[in-house]
Amino acid sequence: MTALTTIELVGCWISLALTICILSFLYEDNPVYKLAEHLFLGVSIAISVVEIYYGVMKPNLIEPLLGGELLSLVPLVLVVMLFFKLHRKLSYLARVPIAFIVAAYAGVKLTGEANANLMTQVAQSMPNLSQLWADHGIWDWSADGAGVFSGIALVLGLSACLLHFYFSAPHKKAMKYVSRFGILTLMLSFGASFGYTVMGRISLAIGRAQEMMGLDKAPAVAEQVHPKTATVLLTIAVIGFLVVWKKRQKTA
Amino acid sequence: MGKPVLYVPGIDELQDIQTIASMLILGQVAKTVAEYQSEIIVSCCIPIVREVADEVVKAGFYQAGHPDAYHPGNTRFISSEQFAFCAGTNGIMLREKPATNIYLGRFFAESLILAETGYINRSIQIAGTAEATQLPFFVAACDYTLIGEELFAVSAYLSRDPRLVSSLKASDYVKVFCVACVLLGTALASIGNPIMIDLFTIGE
Amino acid sequence: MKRTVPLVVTFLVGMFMIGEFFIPHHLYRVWTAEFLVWGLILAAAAFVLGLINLIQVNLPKVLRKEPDWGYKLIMLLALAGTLVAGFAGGQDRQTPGTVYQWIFDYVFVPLNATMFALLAFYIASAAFRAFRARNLDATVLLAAAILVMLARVPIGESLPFIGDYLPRLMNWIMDVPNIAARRAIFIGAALGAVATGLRVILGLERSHLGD
Amino acid sequence: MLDLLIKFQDMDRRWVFLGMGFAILLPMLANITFGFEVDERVQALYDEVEALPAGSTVLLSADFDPASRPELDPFFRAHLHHLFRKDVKVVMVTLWEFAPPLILPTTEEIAGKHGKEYGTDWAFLGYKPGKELAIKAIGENIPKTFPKDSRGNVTTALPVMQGMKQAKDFAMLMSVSAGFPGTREYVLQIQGQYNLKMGSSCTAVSAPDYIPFYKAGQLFGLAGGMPGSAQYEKLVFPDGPPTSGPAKGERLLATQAINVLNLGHLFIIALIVLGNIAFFITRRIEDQG
Repeated sequence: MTALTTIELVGCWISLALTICILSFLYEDNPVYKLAEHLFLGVSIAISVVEIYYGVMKPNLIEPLLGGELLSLVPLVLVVMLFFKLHRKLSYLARVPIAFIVAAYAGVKLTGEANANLMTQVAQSMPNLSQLWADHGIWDWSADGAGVFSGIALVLGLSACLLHFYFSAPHKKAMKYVSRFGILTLMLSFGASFGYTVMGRISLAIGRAQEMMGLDKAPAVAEQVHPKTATVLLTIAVIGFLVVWKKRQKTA
Repeated sequence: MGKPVLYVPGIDELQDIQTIASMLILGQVAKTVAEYQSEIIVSCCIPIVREVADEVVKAGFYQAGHPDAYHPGNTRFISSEQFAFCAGTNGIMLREKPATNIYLGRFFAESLILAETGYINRSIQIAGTAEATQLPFFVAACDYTLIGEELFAVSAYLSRDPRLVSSLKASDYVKVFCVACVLLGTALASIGNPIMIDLFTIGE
Repeated sequence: MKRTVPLVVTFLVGMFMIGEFFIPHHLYRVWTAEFLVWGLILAAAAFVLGLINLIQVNLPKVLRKEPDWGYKLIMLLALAGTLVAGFAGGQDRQTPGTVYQWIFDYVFVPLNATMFALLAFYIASAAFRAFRARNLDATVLLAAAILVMLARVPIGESLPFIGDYLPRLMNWIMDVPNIAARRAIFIGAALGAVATGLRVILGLERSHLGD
Repeated sequence: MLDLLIKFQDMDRRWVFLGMGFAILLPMLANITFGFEVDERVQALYDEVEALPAGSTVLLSADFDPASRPELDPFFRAHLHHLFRKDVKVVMVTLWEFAPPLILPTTEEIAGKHGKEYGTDWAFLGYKPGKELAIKAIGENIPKTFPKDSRGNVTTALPVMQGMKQAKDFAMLMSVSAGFPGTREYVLQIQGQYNLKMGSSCTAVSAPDYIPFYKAGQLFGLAGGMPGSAQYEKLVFPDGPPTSGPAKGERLLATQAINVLNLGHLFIIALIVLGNIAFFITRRIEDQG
């Protein structure tokens, strides 16, 4: 590993400082967090614009136009019409490109959703119960509880959830019980989803903690940055600032 | 009274069906807000969604008879980066203190940060999305949550447009048809006849 | 005119895109692909409008020195600075050592990741507050969450008696009731999407056109 | 007593935050380690990659951002080592605007360590916005969607792109996906239509969403979240952090992180359980009085 430049070293420290600024939001909204927040907004928008320019505008519009591709005049006209949104009187012209883009997606989604979400999901929800019986019996622990019971539970759970969202008639009599079963299935799924998600969220914090302790870098690099020292010093600085700020707020 | 309503139409493009449903509901919400002579802040993640939301809110205020109360600076483009958008929207919640937060549309991981910030702000929170991964968080942190297709149903219901309501009814019938197919298909598959499965399989 | 043209465009483009599914001809694909690229260009161009809105909203606040104007100024400066660095860097902006890449690595990455990491804390407080066994629904929610949380980590697997069964039970919940619920949401959402898509293409749904 | 219990139930959430902070930091400072098993979905993913013949070409869509880096970057690194080790060629694209600065340096580094040439052994076609539209376009015509690669070369002139016009021309499609657009959209838009062989590594949050696709055979394998990445690391590097060869210096961060997950989970479970005990006792006392 080569030595880091001063700029890179400063960068590593700034990166840690910004991390701590955002974490200070856990205490409450404060000037340090606001600073980081606004910096984030400005930088993120600029990066979006730059990447969109090089990712789309340049290769798909500007270069073909400069290369004399006449077909590219059509999207150019659409773009110009979109910009009429800014004109007080002619803003209705922007409706044409908006109509175009919405229709293009709507058409794509229509077939995509119908195929993958509707048809495939329905097709996958018709288990062969006699096959399940032959392979697993009622309930097979060694195959995560596969078997006839699970097959039936899947079909009934799915049906009940779908019928819970039946809007045309009030849920009375038998429908009440079906709907109730549907809600319980939904709750089971939501709870499981929540529990499953906890892991991902903690993982994110681990990533930050790894950086604060220098574990994300090669050892030779980490030695130059002194991440632990930086973290401790910067944390003390931010906490010190918060204490002063709080005191001032109280006196004011 | 006097405190604004914050409306977040999700973070997906205009072309997403959930965003379109959200825009339709936004029209109704804006109209109601205008009738009470209150303010509505719309926080957008996608530039083109902001442009449309702006039109929708303007139309809502116009219909309520208060076109003068409409304020274009209240429909804002925040950032197209998910968490920058989230930070910016948090900022609105903390500093402009809306009384009600409405999250309708397609949400991802930012859902819980938004809903929790709204919760400590003691705002009334209404959420709705068809994004299954985020529903648990809205259910945990909001006062009311619309689940999945309820989001589409609300927009059709609020519009009171018979053509939209009828499409709702049509999807209900398809739903029952799907349930019938699943039950029948399972029975047939179990006696070794995969005809229903084949019927629903495309492109192989 | 103001209303008819957008509606006609919607109908023709939408129908054409749907048609691709039924007419798998090579030439047809060429045209739908072209349309999709145009859609990309339009979505990209809208960013200019977003930028203008942003400046319209924030610049006056800075000039009038409204509360928090200093922060807005920082935002606008960060925006301008990063834009300059990006466009000055051109095609090579992402090579190590450029200003743009520096901003990305040392400003954007930590801010983004830490904002996301706040969720680790929020999920704990949300779980603590919301998961109380107030009624049957809440109890089911809570039980499923605890079971999955335990089963997800190696420590759960090493518990006596139930350790072996925990991951299997979790897999069962994820594979059976969870899939049942999710499929129902998928199917419902697909129906909603198809219905709304058709309403848009047929011109019944015009909210996006500011009607 | 009652007061205390009620207070506990409504305690300031900042105490919860503090506790969570400790739960994350403690195991990192104390260096506690636990073992773990490889699940069937990750094994299936590994086996499928392992079965690729040398010289075949894989389409890799790396769709993640800094925020999801801790979960997905370890998989991404291990996967690149795995592919290059097997002499498989890689064509990489991304649908996330913030991905290129993350994935490009990593790929350059790992390809370099394996002695792979840009253009012949791997290529990065760049970022394409448009979400589903971009995916659809990748399914239909890649050179048209990416006329030039990230270095400004004409895509059709790259040796690695010879004979590769559509997604279906590749030996497999691997989606490293932090959410939308990602695995789900690939499956919806093009996997079914072209019957692509597709695998996925995703965040823990998306995993339950994608399991139906795995069950339905639309995905051949799935590595979910930090544990998925750790398990894949374990399969690719069975002897722990490599000390020699091209992968020398890999720190296997996901494997490290799995220890922290244990304590974090236990902390939240303990909170919920204590909260409920307090809730029940309060309710009982209130019912009696």
